[in-house]
Amino acid sequence: MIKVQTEDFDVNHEYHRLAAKSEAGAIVTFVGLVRDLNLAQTVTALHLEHYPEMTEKSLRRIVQQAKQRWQLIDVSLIHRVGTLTVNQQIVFVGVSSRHRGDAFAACEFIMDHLKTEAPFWKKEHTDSGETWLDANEKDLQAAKRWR
Amino acid sequence: MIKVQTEDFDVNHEYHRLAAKSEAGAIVTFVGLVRDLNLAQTVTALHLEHYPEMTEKSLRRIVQQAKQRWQLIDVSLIHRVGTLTVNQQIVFVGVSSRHRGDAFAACEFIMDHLKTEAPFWKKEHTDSGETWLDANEKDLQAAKRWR
Amino acid sequence: MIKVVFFAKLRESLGTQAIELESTGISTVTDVLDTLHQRYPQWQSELVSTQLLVAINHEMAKLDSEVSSGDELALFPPVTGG
Amino acid sequence: MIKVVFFAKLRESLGTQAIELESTGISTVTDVLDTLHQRYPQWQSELVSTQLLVAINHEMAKLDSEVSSGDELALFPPVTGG
Repeated sequence: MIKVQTEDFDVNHEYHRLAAKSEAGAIVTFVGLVRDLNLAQTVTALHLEHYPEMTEKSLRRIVQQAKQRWQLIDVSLIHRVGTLTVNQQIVFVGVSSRHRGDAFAACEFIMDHLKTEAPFWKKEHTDSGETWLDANEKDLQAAKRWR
Repeated sequence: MIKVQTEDFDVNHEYHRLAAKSEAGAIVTFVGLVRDLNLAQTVTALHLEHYPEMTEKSLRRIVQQAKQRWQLIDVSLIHRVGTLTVNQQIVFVGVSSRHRGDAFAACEFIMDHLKTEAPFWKKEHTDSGETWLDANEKDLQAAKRWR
Repeated sequence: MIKVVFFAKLRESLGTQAIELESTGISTVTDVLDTLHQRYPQWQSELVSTQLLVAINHEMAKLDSEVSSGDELALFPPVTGG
Repeated sequence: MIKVVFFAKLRESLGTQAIELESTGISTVTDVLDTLHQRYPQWQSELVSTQLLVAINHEMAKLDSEVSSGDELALFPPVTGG
């Protein structure tokens, strides 16, 4: 299940959907939140732009790669776009599997690739104005680990 | 927050407790569930024995090691004991951090060490009787990765 | 015609979201960039960034990827979602 | 006295949850196992398992770890929680 939406998501609902299958022994979830501090600027809001025609296609491909690489029962991926405020949820990745190793690896793989391949861009609104975030060298390195 | 209890836990409550801190940018959670099939036997229930005087001490030590190794904001760890039925929740590990890499690593580290060090033992009730589970070689290998 | 679309910081610095180019003489992404440089010299500094990413018809592409009439080519800075 | 407690499959096969040993002549975990073998020859097969784990006063320990009067020594199979 892959969704790109402006509305918030309900972690509880997503978790229980994944846990409902009786063969699932391990559920790993990741949630990314808007932090209040980035590079010592106080963030008041975050605007998420995306490339609507490409976004879901890109996310589907990442999830597909994870499913080919590990034994997964189900994957849920939700990414929000639009304007978010501090502490709001940005992204949810939930993976269910028979074994925890597969669930951990697939969940982190999906996040690492989303961070470097999926067409989303963040603009931070801080006390001193608006700034487009720069890509993170650490994120590029994280994605390279999986090759 | 570390708990050993017979009652079920509420993933939603635990998640929101971790997400409430405004410096948290990443929340990784793991839930282990009773699977319906293990080694081709149909599992009807699972009994979890533990060493009450040692269990929390052992879990605290594992969480402490994770906190020394990665930059974490908070960790929640709940493990159930007693009799559980298929699809019920066994264990919850939730980690909040500023960055996702720390949260993923710490959550998996805690599970890998819990699986090999914390004094819990599972007895499966199947159609053909009761069996104590044997330790898993894969789990021993998983814990060794972190040395 | 080839549709060229821009996103995020690049869209804002160029001051435009999309333009159309005649496809004559264009066969790769590099040709598209050359054509943009010729026609919009004022965009030079934004469009020479070695960090720019490119997608053709909603799939990530490279400088030597082929471009044909009717394609949608997207140029954007490194992504920062998640 | 040294209290020795057993868990899970080991507790069930031995048919007992805890016993007490005089601490005279006991200084390590190995000494405790030797004493158990002498006093309970019928436990031999369960207690020679190379897989047995040992804890002293609720901390994981080894065969050469020191044991003193008043200690609680636990013997159990590899753990299987989580």
